[in-house]
Amino acid sequence: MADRPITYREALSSALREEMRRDERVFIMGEEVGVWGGTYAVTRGFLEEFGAKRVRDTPISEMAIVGAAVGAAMYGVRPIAELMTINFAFVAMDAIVNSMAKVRYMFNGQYTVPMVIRTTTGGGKQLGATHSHAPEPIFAHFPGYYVAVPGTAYDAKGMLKASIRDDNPVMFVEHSTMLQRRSEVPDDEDFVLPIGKGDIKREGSDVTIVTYQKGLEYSLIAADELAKDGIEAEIVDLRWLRPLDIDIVIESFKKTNRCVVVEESLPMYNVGAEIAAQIQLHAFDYMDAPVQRVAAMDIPLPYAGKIEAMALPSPEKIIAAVKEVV
Amino acid sequence: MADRPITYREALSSALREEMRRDERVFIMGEEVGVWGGTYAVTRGFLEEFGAKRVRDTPISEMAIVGAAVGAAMYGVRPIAELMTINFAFVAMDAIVNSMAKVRYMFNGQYTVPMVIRTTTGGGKQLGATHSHAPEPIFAHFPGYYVAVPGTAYDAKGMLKASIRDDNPVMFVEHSTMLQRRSEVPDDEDFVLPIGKGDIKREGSDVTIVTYQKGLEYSLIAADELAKDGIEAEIVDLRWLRPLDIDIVIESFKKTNRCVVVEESLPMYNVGAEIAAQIQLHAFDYMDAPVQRVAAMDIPLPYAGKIEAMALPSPEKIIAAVKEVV
Amino acid sequence: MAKPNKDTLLDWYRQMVLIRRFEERCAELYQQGYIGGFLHLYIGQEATGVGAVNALRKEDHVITAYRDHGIALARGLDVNAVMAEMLGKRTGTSGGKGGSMHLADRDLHMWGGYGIVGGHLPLAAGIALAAQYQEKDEVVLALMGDGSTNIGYFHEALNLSAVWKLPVVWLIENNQYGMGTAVERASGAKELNRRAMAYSSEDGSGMKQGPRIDGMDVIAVHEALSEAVEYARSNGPILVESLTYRLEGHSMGDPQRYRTKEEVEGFQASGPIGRFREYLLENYKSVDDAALDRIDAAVLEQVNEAVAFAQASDDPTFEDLISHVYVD
Amino acid sequence: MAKPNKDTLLDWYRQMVLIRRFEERCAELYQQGYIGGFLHLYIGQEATGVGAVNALRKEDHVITAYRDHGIALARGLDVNAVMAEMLGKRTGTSGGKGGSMHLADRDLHMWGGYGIVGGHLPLAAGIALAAQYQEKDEVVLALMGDGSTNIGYFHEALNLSAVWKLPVVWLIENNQYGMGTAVERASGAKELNRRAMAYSSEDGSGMKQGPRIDGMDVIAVHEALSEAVEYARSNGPILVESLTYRLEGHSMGDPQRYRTKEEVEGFQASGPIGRFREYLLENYKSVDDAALDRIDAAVLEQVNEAVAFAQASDDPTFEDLISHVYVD
Ligand SMILES: Cc1ncc(C[n+]2csc(CCOP(=O)(O)OP(=O)(O)O)c2C)c(N)n1
Ligand SMILES: Cc1ncc(C[n+]2csc(CCOP(=O)(O)OP(=O)(O)O)c2C)c(N)n1
Ligand SMILES: [Mg+2]
Ligand SMILES: [Mg+2]
Repeated sequence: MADRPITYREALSSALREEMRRDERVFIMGEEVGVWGGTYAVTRGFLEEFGAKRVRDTPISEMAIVGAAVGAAMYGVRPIAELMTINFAFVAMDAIVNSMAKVRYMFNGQYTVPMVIRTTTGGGKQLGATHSHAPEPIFAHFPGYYVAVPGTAYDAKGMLKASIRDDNPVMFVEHSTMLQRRSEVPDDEDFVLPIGKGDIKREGSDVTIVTYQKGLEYSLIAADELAKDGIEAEIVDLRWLRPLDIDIVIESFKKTNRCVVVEESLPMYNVGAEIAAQIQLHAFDYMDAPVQRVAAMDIPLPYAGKIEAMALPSPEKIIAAVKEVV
Repeated sequence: MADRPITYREALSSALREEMRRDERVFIMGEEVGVWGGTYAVTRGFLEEFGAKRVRDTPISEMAIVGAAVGAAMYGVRPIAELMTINFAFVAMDAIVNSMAKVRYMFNGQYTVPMVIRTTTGGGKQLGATHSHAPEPIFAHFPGYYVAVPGTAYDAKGMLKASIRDDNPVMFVEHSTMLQRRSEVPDDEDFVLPIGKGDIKREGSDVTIVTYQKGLEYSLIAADELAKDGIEAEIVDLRWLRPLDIDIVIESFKKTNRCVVVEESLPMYNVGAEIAAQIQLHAFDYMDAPVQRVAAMDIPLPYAGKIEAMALPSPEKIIAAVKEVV
Repeated sequence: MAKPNKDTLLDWYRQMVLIRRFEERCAELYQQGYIGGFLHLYIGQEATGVGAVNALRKEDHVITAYRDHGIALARGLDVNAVMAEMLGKRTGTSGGKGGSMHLADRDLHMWGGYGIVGGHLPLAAGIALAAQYQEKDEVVLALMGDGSTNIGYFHEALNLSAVWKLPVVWLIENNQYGMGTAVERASGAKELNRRAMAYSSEDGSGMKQGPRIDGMDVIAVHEALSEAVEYARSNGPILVESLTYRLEGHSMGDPQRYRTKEEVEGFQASGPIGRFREYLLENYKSVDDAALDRIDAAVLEQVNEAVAFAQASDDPTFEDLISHVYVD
Repeated sequence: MAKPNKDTLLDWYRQMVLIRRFEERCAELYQQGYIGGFLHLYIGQEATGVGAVNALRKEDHVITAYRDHGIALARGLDVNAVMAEMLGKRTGTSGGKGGSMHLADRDLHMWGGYGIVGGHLPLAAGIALAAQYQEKDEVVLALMGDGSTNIGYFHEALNLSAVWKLPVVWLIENNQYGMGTAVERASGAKELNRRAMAYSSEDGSGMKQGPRIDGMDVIAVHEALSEAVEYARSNGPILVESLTYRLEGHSMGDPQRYRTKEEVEGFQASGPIGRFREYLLENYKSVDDAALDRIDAAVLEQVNEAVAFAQASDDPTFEDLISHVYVD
């Protein structure tokens, strides 16, 4: 079937719509998913098509949104619970790490929890300290569910469909500044991507940039700049923080012998730490330089746009980090 | 003044008692801190000595316990908020990372939040999946407060007093299986330890073991075993996960050129990752082997004691990891 | 609702004695080191659990907190498997991975005990939602302690159930303490069924405020819960408060500084089992001490067998340790 | 409580107009790209904010959510500094680091706007606790939206205030929607002051259920809140619900699919400022259109000055970016 260029938003919408048409057990619940059409307009028109039974507006009750989705999933339906942004996942943290993640294990496999938490991440929009988190690594710390971080329309669609179809819980983290990004997506209702597989977004031989989402966007820009200086970066898009596709990272690293990890989250106990630790463990003899990390600064994000930008990763910071290692 | 061997529990109790006597603004609030005397008997006798105004039993309302402590601290008193165990910190996660951590920054320093969250961590007590977390790394991910992880009575006392006296919020994480451990502690009401300083708990030249709390206990046992094989381990007790004393780690590593990080938390996006990443960055030329990590297995903990033990770090696992690097 | 007949009542008696004997043995096994972790006894609350669970249909659902032995046994979970779970054995209801706090049986629609206070309440709402979504005529009985009514989970779950008219009976087992904290020291409302008013409107829509019932009287509990269950089936959520008492400590090793011996003894005297025994002897000519003693003896036998079964069972293996984190 | 005199009423009028003009300018500045992030306008709710905040003593406290411009201005925060904060300037109330959602002034006991729904409610309890602890005779006014009454924070904070008898006036600004969700689609109780019953007992102890008031009438709000504030000062917590209406979208760029134009226009007609203006003209001979127009003009001038001040101010620096994460 033909590919079609669509936006990241359309990718999400069409993934949801197709899966809801395919499987009656799939439904959506969350704040403003229905009448409003989704804070980011991803579910616009859904209430009209699927009705209030399957597109359920909720009170502002994140603990209950996640917890009720867990209970519903245990009893045979397939909820997609929306947390408006990942900043509001903290109030639901216990429901995520203690209920969603553990009911299967704790009861020795008696229950299956086929649910998805959809949420959006990302700073850089002048929303201030409490609304600018990109805390994916701390959610990926816990076993019992998967963590998806798609960075293109193609990935968003294939990964969301895979997440909905999978019988494990998935925390599906979208990026709020990438909704208008466009890419070619197969026009195929059974287009699903494998869970836990990263992707090479650019081939190169001089350095491996390991990244996802906003970092991917910036890394692609940086790579074009670097190419002008004759530095060819290979960009590994992790796509999932759990399961983590460390093989694709190591394979690329064995070719380039150099690595920069780029992410939007805070600089400690993060993705860069995990990747660097695994590279030095699994590819020690291939290391020509230490792995460098580019992340947000170790501060809350401020409102004022000019200084907020200083705290976040940028193509310039990536280029500087790459120049440290090559 | 003379040193006196006391238990970790006595260290905590006496630190609290001394600081409450010293400063009227200091008070305790939390579940079962008063009439019960503290779930771990740390505040036994406090209600009698200080009265119900300063030793405040609360409802089971962790979000409010932390949030109210933040508000109270902003208005000039110095609450010590107790979360019975760190497993219950998840329900208070938002109050920790969005309120406690950020009110100072967000309002440009108008407010100061001199509070301590006391809590206990640790698995291995057959409490099952939801009650056996050791998630310190995810709390240390966020700036705006400190994270203390004392592993001896001496440290517990000096660090808790420092935390209470400091004007920044501190998440003070005690270890529930170490309450009976004894060490010499100065009999001095002004004994405080510096915030953010690690400590060498054993000198050695062959390998650096970086660890804290339960990992410290096991590492000391492992080191004695290793010494029998002629391997002298230097043990760096981090004591704080934030600020992280990376200097003491790097200094030791430059001497031993080998490192194992030992912790009780989950194996990904954890302390071992951060330490390994920083070592390869700051001491690349000193690395004779990759940094190894010992942590819990990547699963929730089960109830059954026999299999629970398999999932946790042990002296044997530490010895095996050390033997990988030397 | 038809009055329960004698055989039914005798079966409730059996269940209550089973719970009591089962837990007494558990306490011993804990002291002997066979049971680890936390052990929260239900002793004193048997009338509430048995009366409430027996008000459900087979296809209805039950979910509770960590003080779950009584609920599991009343729901008919296999006594051997429950005991094996207590001992952390492969043959346990959760293969030894759950332990005392996490007893569940999917087939019997016993959705588990849960350790995080209030954490199971939104799950209860979710199960009810799934039932409603799948157009099943089923009710969820969600039990909780008095202390758990103060956590955010309670509020969000109950409110959601009111907004969505979910078929849930919220049953507060008010045993007067959350650990060492008496109800009135933790709750702005002393009467906990008042909480329902926060989720209903002046016009009567929303959560129904159910009664405060004598939770030491199994028949009264059964009657009230039968009504509540049928109310929920037709109309949506209802909140009931059962006044009961925990005769043992919160869990093993509770120094119980928060109450007097006299207070405990007062409740022991009017314990739910003795009271029900007397009721049976007084009201049924065909029931005599010997008949009830026979039930007691059979139960004791069953518990002994369960212990033997559990002790003879295998420990879980490394394979078990790593399985069921994910669906394969 | 003495009836407010004419000058006081005129000052309230001035505050209400100030809020309106200030926000109208903010909306423009947002469209022009000078203000970023979220911008939640208070337009339509001025009577509630002005009536309530003016019921406080100077030493009392106020705290609210992200819809905080009206509260900050009513509390007397420097208009220049507030506008500078909107524009993210160094001279802003939070040095540009807080923005629209996080207006605060420690000296004026305005403890801030907060972005996480319900997150500020336990802080309010904590400020009241600190006041009580320090034996200060002060009250905390904690404002919140209707939508925020459904989150766990609300429950835990209000219950705690009842248990500890904290001097808090909990004021729900029921503007009928939480984003696009009408109250009755999110809450089991349509009358939100019913929530108080969950934190009080049959004997009347615990949280006091305050009235539902006409939040479009500044005098009615002031009267009810004055009573509530004095109640809280002497007795402990009270919950009041103010019925009001948000005339603009939830924040900038709200497509407003959830309500009709007619509904909005209905409320616009009876807007709080026009209504108060009419009241003043009718009831005070010495107040005429010209007098009120002069106030309007002075306010407009002040807002223009504030914009000029803000635009002339410096951006924060890298030093600002990294300062105040910790106490040095
Ligand atoms: C969120 C959370 N906070 C604290 C605890 C510790 N804890 C376990 S049981 C309990 C008391 C609960 O009391 P109640 O709800 O009355 O139930 P009961 O034990 O009386 O059956 C507490 C505080 C917990 N498990 N979870
Ligand atoms: C915990 C949390 N969940 C969701 C949001 C997103 N959000 C911001 S405002 C809002 C609606 C709040 O409505 P209400 O309390 O009625 O206040 P209003 O906006 O009407 O003043 C929502 C859902 C948030 N900020 N915090
Ligand atoms: Mg109780
Ligand atoms: Mg509202």
